[in-house]
Order: sequence, then structure tokens, then C-alpha cells
Amino acid sequence: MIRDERIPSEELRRIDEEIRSGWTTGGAVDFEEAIAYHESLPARKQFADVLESADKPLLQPRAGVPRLDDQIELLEYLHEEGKADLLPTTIDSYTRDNEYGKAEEGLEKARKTGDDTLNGFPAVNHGIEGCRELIEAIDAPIEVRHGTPDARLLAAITFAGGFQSFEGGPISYNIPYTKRHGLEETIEKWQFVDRLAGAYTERGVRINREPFGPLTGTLVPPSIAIAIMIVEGQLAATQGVRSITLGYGQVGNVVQDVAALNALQKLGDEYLPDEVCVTTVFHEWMGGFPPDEARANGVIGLGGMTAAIAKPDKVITKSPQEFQGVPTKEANSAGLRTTRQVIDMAIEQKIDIDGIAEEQDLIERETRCLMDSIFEHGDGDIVRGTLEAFDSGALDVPFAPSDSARGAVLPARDDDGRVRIFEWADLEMDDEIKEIHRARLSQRADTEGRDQSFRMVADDVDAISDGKLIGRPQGDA
Amino acid sequence: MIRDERIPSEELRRIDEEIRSGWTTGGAVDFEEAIAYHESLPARKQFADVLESADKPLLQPRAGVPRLDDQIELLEYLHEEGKADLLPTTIDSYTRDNEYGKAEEGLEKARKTGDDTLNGFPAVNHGIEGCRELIEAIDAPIEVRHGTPDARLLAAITFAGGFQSFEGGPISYNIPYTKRHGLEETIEKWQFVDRLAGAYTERGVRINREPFGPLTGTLVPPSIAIAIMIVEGQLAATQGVRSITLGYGQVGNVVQDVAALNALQKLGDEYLPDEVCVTTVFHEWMGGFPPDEARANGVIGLGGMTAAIAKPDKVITKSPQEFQGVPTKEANSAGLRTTRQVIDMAIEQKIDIDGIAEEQDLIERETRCLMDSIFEHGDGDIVRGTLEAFDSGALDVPFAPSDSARGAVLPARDDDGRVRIFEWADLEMDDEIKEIHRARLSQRADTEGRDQSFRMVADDVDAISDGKLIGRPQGDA
Amino acid sequence: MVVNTMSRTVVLGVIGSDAHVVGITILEQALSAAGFDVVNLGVQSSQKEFADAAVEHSAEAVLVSSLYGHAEQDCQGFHEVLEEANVDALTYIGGNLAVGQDDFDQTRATFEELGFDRVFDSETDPEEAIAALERDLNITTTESEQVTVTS
Amino acid sequence: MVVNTMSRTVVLGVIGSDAHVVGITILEQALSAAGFDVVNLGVQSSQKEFADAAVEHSAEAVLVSSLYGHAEQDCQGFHEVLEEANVDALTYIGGNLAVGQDDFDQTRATFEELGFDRVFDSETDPEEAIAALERDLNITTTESEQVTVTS
Repeated sequence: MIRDERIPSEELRRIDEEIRSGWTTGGAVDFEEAIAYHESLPARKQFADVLESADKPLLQPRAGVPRLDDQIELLEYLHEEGKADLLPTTIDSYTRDNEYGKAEEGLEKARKTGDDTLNGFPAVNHGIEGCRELIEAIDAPIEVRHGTPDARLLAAITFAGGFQSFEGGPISYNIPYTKRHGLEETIEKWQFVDRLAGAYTERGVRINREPFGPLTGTLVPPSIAIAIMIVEGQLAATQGVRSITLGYGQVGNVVQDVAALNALQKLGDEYLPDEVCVTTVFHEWMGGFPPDEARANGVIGLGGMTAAIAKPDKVITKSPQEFQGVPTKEANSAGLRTTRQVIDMAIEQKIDIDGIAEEQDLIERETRCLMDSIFEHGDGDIVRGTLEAFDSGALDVPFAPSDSARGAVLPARDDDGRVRIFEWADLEMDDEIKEIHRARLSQRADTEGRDQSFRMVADDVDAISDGKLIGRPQGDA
Repeated sequence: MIRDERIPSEELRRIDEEIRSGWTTGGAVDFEEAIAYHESLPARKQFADVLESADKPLLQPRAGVPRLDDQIELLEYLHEEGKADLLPTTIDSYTRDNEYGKAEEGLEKARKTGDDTLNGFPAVNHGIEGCRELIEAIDAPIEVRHGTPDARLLAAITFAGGFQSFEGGPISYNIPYTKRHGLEETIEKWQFVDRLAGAYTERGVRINREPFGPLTGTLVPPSIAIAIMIVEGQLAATQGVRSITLGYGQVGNVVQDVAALNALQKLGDEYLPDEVCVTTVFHEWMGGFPPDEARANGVIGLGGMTAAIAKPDKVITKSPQEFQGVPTKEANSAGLRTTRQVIDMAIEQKIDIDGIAEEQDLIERETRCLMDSIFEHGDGDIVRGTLEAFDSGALDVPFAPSDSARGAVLPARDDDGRVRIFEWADLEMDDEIKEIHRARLSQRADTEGRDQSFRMVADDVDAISDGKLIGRPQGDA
Repeated sequence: MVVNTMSRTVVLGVIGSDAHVVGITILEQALSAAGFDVVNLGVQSSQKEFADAAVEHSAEAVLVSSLYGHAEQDCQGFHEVLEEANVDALTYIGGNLAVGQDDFDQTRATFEELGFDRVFDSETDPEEAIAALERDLNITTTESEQVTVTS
Repeated sequence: MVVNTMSRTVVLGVIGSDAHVVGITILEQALSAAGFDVVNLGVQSSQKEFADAAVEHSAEAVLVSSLYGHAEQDCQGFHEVLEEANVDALTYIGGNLAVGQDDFDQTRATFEELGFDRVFDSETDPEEAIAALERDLNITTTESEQVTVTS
């Protein structure tokens, strides 16, 4: 069974060579040359430095198209018209499934026809040269965003290609994304990704790593998300990563969101080794959006307001066209500018809301319960503990499609709109905390004059796209 | 000199007859028949009842076009697509200048060509029949909004035409709108309007009156706005009005805006007679908007958030096209829906921000200083006091184009973005309060490393349209 | 909550490569609460997995969910697979069954032709599907009268 | 703050039916701070009011503001009115001088042709106008060198 131990150098080299033989572009990677390339990049393209030294939240959209020239044009637009501080390159689905051959076909078709035959940028196929052309064309740092369970070749090529930030992790890019990838398998593969980032870091090129905080994007209780962020942060730290951005997806209750971001930063600093610089990223609402751009702008506005109060290091923005899928570049840029306006108007205001400390305390207690359980399950080893805890259901993620998580925990909003746990299943938690959740949900049930039931869960899932935060029973029910 | 005294019945009749002879449509007014008409309207069109019994903020846009059929179509759209709870009918500029002949020409041209040759709905020209056709077509209460110094004929016709809410007042529709109308003159004319509303009220048809709170719309310190709202509320109450909606325009600092709305309701209840039902209306940001719909949506989002926390009885919404002037009906409706989404997501959350009570206390103290000064200036008579206080500069409105106000007071934002007074001129205020403002502005000056000066005022006026709340010096200054 | 005296087994799952889990999670809860024994296959389930589970658990109904727009393709030959396995269960399908669908009657006809007994759109409440199931399985409940069935 | 030893008088106002008061309020403050004696006519001022004030106060400059897009119409014959009143002062105009203007050079030419010495757009800082005024009136200040003049 694998453990939370650093991959030895020779093992790193062995896997690296094996991995790079998986596609033709892998051969061009030369670590020493790549280090020199990163060193040649100007300060404003050094991702970790730019992010960590910012004095207010930096904004980053999502964006990826198959062709290099189109991707350059898209990112230039988002940088210039959307005023994005940090840029993304979202990878296509074939690459996420390691189907580089199919990605190649799609890319060739895109080059011939001009159509977007892939839903992202196939960085492995573009190879180091393509990646570097993109890095050089855009006057800002760029992160690789994907959703790939086995991202080893993608990491090898994009790191050498000049990208200095890489989203994902063994849990956060497994549990919400795929059904059958085993957790042990993805942990092993991400240990390599982190170890490779660590190898660059050792040489002074700090590759920023960003576990994917929103997980299933559907009413994830903050403590579950934070515990998984700490686990993935720890795994990355063990492999030598020193710049880690822990993520969190907005739930829509301002107090809970601010408390959660505070707790994320505090517990991240506490649990992760001192030599790691921990930053946070706030994802604007990842659940269902209203099928109406005007209402969607309201959701984005609430996200901007929350960011202005919580002041995370980075905000990933949504667009008013979220409902219909991939936004036009104009809509993507509009989401950035709406968020920017709200943040810039509100961030200099002192907005201290009552109850944030109490909510933060609750989130921290819950997270510590989960972390204690993980350490116990693993006899002190976080990798073993994570595997065993997911296996026993002591650790779980609601609405997880993966066979690696029970997906038996069910959340529901309380009367204030905070996400509580309605069905605990086997999640490890102090009885006192369970009682707090139960009392809060019971208060809501009283307000609504109905029993606590899965109906609340169902109603809450659709509430924001229907125009409300809490899924109250409708008048005609 | 006029005083705050109820116009006797015979005087009311005399003026009414004189006024109604000013345009052909005036002859059709029959008070008894009008009372019967109002009584025949369904409960959902009774403005005061709908507003006063609502359990959350009602939304109302601005809208007015010259032709009746177009106005019906526009309001139907805003009601159905924008989900406006209350609807407006904005009157054209000729009518505001009592130029009914020119309005008639414009209306005829509009009917012939289909062009919008007037910037609003000429209700006097449409007459009672036209007004009633509109009232009957729209399944919601409708308010008359205008900006008319002498609105006597407009009131006579729209009241008889079935409208049950009428914006404006002798100060709030004078000081910000015109240069040369004397305040004594407009007070006298609005005493008639209020007395007429009072006559309907006496018969059980409560005409809602709404003083225009935003005044010049440009960084108006809350206490100045609230004092003027109280004066206009008192003048209306004296004439028999029993449903009064006091207004306030967003300044953009959440704590100050919530505190101001709280103070407005509290002082309104306190200063106005018990028999008056006092409600409040919050105007989304009335200053300059960003020349960018996406950023404008951010401004609207902050307005919605503020409304969700302060919970006024009504919110007047802005549209993302505010910068370019009159919005399309789609943009107008979008502003409503964005506001609605933010309010509906946030209003059930308990968001108690620190410092609101202190700020409210300061606003109340300032307002009481101004009210005391008005009563002193008038030897207890609020009309005389208002006239004398404006004359002496003890009462003043910043950026007032009117000759009736000094316009010598200058506001600037403090380091938190709250509107303070930088130049007091002769405004009546306790020294202790002046010292508080001075200290807050001095703190800002320290932060910015520059002296307190009119530059702050100038920078603040443009700040929100430039994307910030506070007009900080630019890096290259 | 409707509790039945006799327990009936239903198989539930998302067909094809679709990974939308929220709908079946809630449906599973609703079915359990209504007294059914639920075998939840989860997302990305193949035709064969549905058939095997139906045989193994002697299911009386097979409920198929699809939200990513490729249901028609994923369900081609599904009823033949069930027949070969000698599955004699009711079959329901629900979700976003066609990309950019405007006319649900058309969509319903398509899936009825494929062999499904009932076809639901994505707006359908769990209660509605359960009420239909109870009727089709001749389950009498005290409360089923209260549920409006529009299928 | 720039303080001049000699005091010069300028007349300031918004011409026509325009009621935009914010700009001239701030400009008045800036001019006072820079040491000018300012006669502020306020909004909605007529050509004659400008001329009368200039005569009465022996103004060295007349500063006209217009923000509602009808400046060209409002300023027709303005310099003739000034001339008839024997006003020999500098004349500046600034603001949104044309509706939907795209080409400010064109707008500037129009107003220079009408007789204005300088024409500013609505983005002009008060400092910029004041620096130009000081140069045109040959006022030497210690700080005027620091101000960038782009007119």
C-alpha cells in the first residue's frame, strides 16, 4: 500500500521517462533546459510570486479552445477586455482521459475546419513549443486547469512548457469527475505530479499547485471541502511543493462563505509545513445557474461581494452565460468585470458581520474531527488514512459519482441558508456537532412547516437557479 | 409668508378649479366620481395597501413613453418579464415645465410618426380617460414620477385618473431640478398637491406620496437627505396625507446606507404624526454609472445586496444601460431581475454588520441638529423654518443647481467610503459632529498622503463610474 | 411519507458516459422513503449492468436517468438486452433526453418506441415518478391519491 | 496648492438650459484654491449674464461649461454679445460639447471658429484648465511646471 512519502529521485526519473514515452511530444522535455526557460520568464509571469504578493484578490476566468492561435486570442481578450489578472488554460476531455490520439484528431480537424472540435486546449499535443508560444504571447501568469485523474504527462509537458500553476489533485480530480478510477491509483499518479513540481521548486522554479476546492460543486459542506484541501496540500508538500493554493466553492451564504475561507487559510497554515506558502482561491457559485443572464449577474454579484469581504488571494469568476455552458469571450469578460466592480467598490469598506467567528469555529471543529479521523484511519499516514476513511465512509463527499466515495452524506440548507448535513451516513463527526446541525435543520423544518427530508435537499439543489438561496416549499405544494 | 397650515376646503376648491382650467383635460375631473373609481379598483392596484403590507422589498423601475399604447406595452413588459412589483409612469419634460401645448404637439407627432418625441408620458394631455386606460391595463399599482415644480394640474388629473402614488415635493423637486423656482413658490404649490391627496385620503382613498430622496444624486450626506424627507413628510401630513414613503439614494457604503435607511424609518416615525404610515424607498446608485454594462451590473449588485440587508419597503432599480441614458425595456427588466436575484438570495440571511448602530446614531444626531435648526429658524413653523434655513445656509444641499440653496456644502468620502462633509459652509451642525467628520477625512488624507481638498470631492464624484468607490489618487498623479 | 406493507425492488442508474449524480441521489432517497428497495447503480452504467442488476435483484422496475443529451444513442438496443436476460420489469426513463429539445411529445414518442413504459422530462418531481410507479405496480397507498400525476 | 500673489477674476457658468452643476462646483473650488477670484453664475446662464458679469467684475477670463450636448447652439453669437459689451477676456469652453461626438478635433475646430481661445473635453482635469489659464494670463507659479498640459 502506498504511503505519504516522497518519491525518490531515481524513481521520479524512471516514471518520468516512462510517462514521456506515452506521446511523441514527451520526448522533447529536458529538465535543465526547462529550468533555464522558467528563469528567463519576466517577474510578471511568475505565477506563485504574482499571486502571493498581490494586495487584493486576483481574478481568473475559465477558458480553453483547441487551436493555439485561438487560445492566444482568447486569453489576450480576457486579459485586455476582461482585465483578468491571472489566466487559465482549460484542457480538453480527451486529454483528461489520456486519449492523446483522439485529441490529435480533434486538433487536426479544428486546424482544418476552424471549428472547436475539442472542449479545451490539448496541451500534450501542442507540446512544449506550443505551450511556450502561448506563455510568451500572454503578458500574465497562466494556470493549467483540467480534471485529469492521471495528469502525469500533462504535467511533464506543461511544466516544461512554461506553465507555473497546475490545478487538481488525487481526490478533487477523481471523486467529482469519474466513476471508476481508484483513489489509491490517483494518489499514486498525483504523487508524481507533485514530485515533479517539487523538483522544479527545488531548483527555484516554484510551481504553484491548486487542489480543486468545489469538488462536486453541489452544496458541499465547508468542512468536508477543507479537509480534502488539507489532505491534498499535505500530499503536495510531502513531494516538495512550496506554493499551494487551497480552493473553496461559494455556497451562497455570506457568513458561512467568509468563515469557510478564513478557516481554510487558518487550517491550511496550521496543518501544512511552515515552508509552504498557503494561499486561497474562491470559486464563484459552481452549482446550477439561473437560465437568465440578468439573474446570473445577481449570482455573480453576490460572489463578488463575498470575495470583497473574505479577501481570498484569488477568485475564479463565472459568466452570465453559465447556464448555457461555455460562454462567449464577451460574456466571460463581462463576468470578470462585474466581479471586479463589486470587489473594487466594497473591498475598502470595513464589513464585519456578526457570527463569522462562531461559524468559523464550527467549521474548524468539524474539519479537525475529519482530519483526526483520517490520521487515525492511517495510523498517522495521511495517504493510508484517506484511503481507509473514504472506504469506511468516515470521509465522504455528497453527490460524488465516484465509486471511491460513498456519496451517502446529504447536505441541506438551514433556515439562514448555511449548508448543514442532513444525512450523516458514516461520516466521522462529534455528536455535539451533529446535534448542532440537527437543531439548525429542525429550525428550518419548523419555519417551513414540514419534516426534515430529502425534499429539502432536492429543493436546495435547484434553489439558486430558481432565483432563491433556500429551497422553501412553494405556495402550491 | 406661508406657513405649515392646512389649506381650507374652500381655498382648495378655488385653486382646484383655477388649476383645472389650465388645460382642456382639466374640466373632466369630478371628485366624487373619482372617489368611486378608486373604490372600484381591485385590492392589488391599491398602491398604499400593496406597499405597506408587503413582507419584503418591492421592486419598481423607471419608465415613461409618450403614447398610451406604448406605455401600456412597456409597463406590461416590465411587470411580466422584469417581475416589477410596482410600476412607474415617468412624465415628460414639457409637462414638468407646465408646457402642455408643447407636450400636445409632441404627443401628436408621436402618434403620427411612432417616434418617441417626448421623454415621458404626458399624463395631463392623455387626461383622465387615458390615465384610467393605463391603470386598467396594468395588473399592479402605478406611481406618477416626474420632477415638476408646479405639479398641481398633473396631480388633479392623475389622481382622478386612478393613480394612487405621486412622487416629489417642494424641495426635492425644486433644488435638484431647476435654477430659478423660489422655494416659497414650490412649497405653496405642493401644499395644494398634498391637500388634494389629503382630500382623497379623507374619503378613504389613500394617495401615497413619495418625497424624492436622492436629491442631487451626487454624494448627498444622509442627514441632509433625511432632514429634507422629514420636512416634506411633515408638509404632506399637515395637508392630510396618511401614506408617506420617504426616499434615500444609495451612497455605496453598505454600513452607511443601511444605517441611513434605518435612521430614515426611525426618524420618519418619530417626527411625523402617528396617523401617518411611514415607509421607505431605496434608490439604487443615482450618480454616474460605468460606461460598461458588465460593470454597471456590479453597481446594481451592490445595490441589491444593500437592499437585502436594510430591507426598505421599496427599491427603485437601475439598469445596466444607465450610462447611456434611457434603457431599452430589456435592459430595464434585466436591472430588475439582477436586483431581485441578489435580494432573494441574501434576504433570508442574517447579515448584521458591526458599526451600523454607531453610524445610525451619528446620522440621527446630525439630522436632529438640522431639524432643530429648521424649527428655530421658523419659530416652530416648519415652512418658515425651511425657507429661512435654506436662506441662511443652515440647510443646504451639495451640488444644487437651484438659486434657492447655497450649494456651498461639499461632501467627500472617508477612508471607509462613507460620505462625510468636507466643506460645511454655513450648514448648522454641532462642533463635535464636525470634528468627527474632520477626523475621518483626515484619516483618508493620511492614507492617501495628500491634503484634504476639493480634489477628493472631484475624484469621488467620478469614482464609481471609474470602477471604485473612493476616488483615490491614481498611481501616476 | 408513504410506507408500503410489501417491499418492491427497483434498479436505478445513469446510463452511458453521463456522470450527473444529483438526480439519482435524490430519487434514491425518495424511493427509499416511499418504501421501495433501491439498487442504485450510480453514474456511467452500461446496459448490461442494468440487466444484470435487474436479474440479480428480481427488480420490478428499471429506472434510467440521462442528463447529458445522448440518451437516445445510449438506449439503442437496451430493451433487447433486457429481454435476452429475461428481465420482465417496467422501464422508465427521465432527464434531459435530447439536446436542445423543444417538443417533449416528440421525445416521449421516441423513447416509447424504444420500449420504455414511461418517459419523464427533467422537471419531473420524484413524487410524480413514484406515483406512476405505484399505479403501474398496483400498489395502494393511503396518500397516493394526493399526488397529481401528469404523465 | 498654488497661491498667487496677484488676484485675477474669472467668470464661470453653465450656458443654456443645462443644469449640470457638479463640474463647475469643482472647478470653482479649484480656481479659488489656485488663487483666482471666481464669479460663479451657476447653471442655466444666458449669454447676456456671462457678458454682464464679465463687465461688472472686469473678468480676465470667461469659462463656459456645457454638458448636455447643445453647446454649439447655445454659443451661437456669444462672442458678438461679449464684443458688444466690450468684454476683452479670454474665453474657454469645456464639457460634452457635441452629442455622440467621436472626433474631438472636429469639435475643437467648431468652437475655435466660434471664437473660443481654448476648448476642453469632459475628461479634462481642473488643473489642466488652470495651468492653461495661468500660461495664457502670464501668471508664474512655482508649481505650474509640474502640471502636464495637453491642450
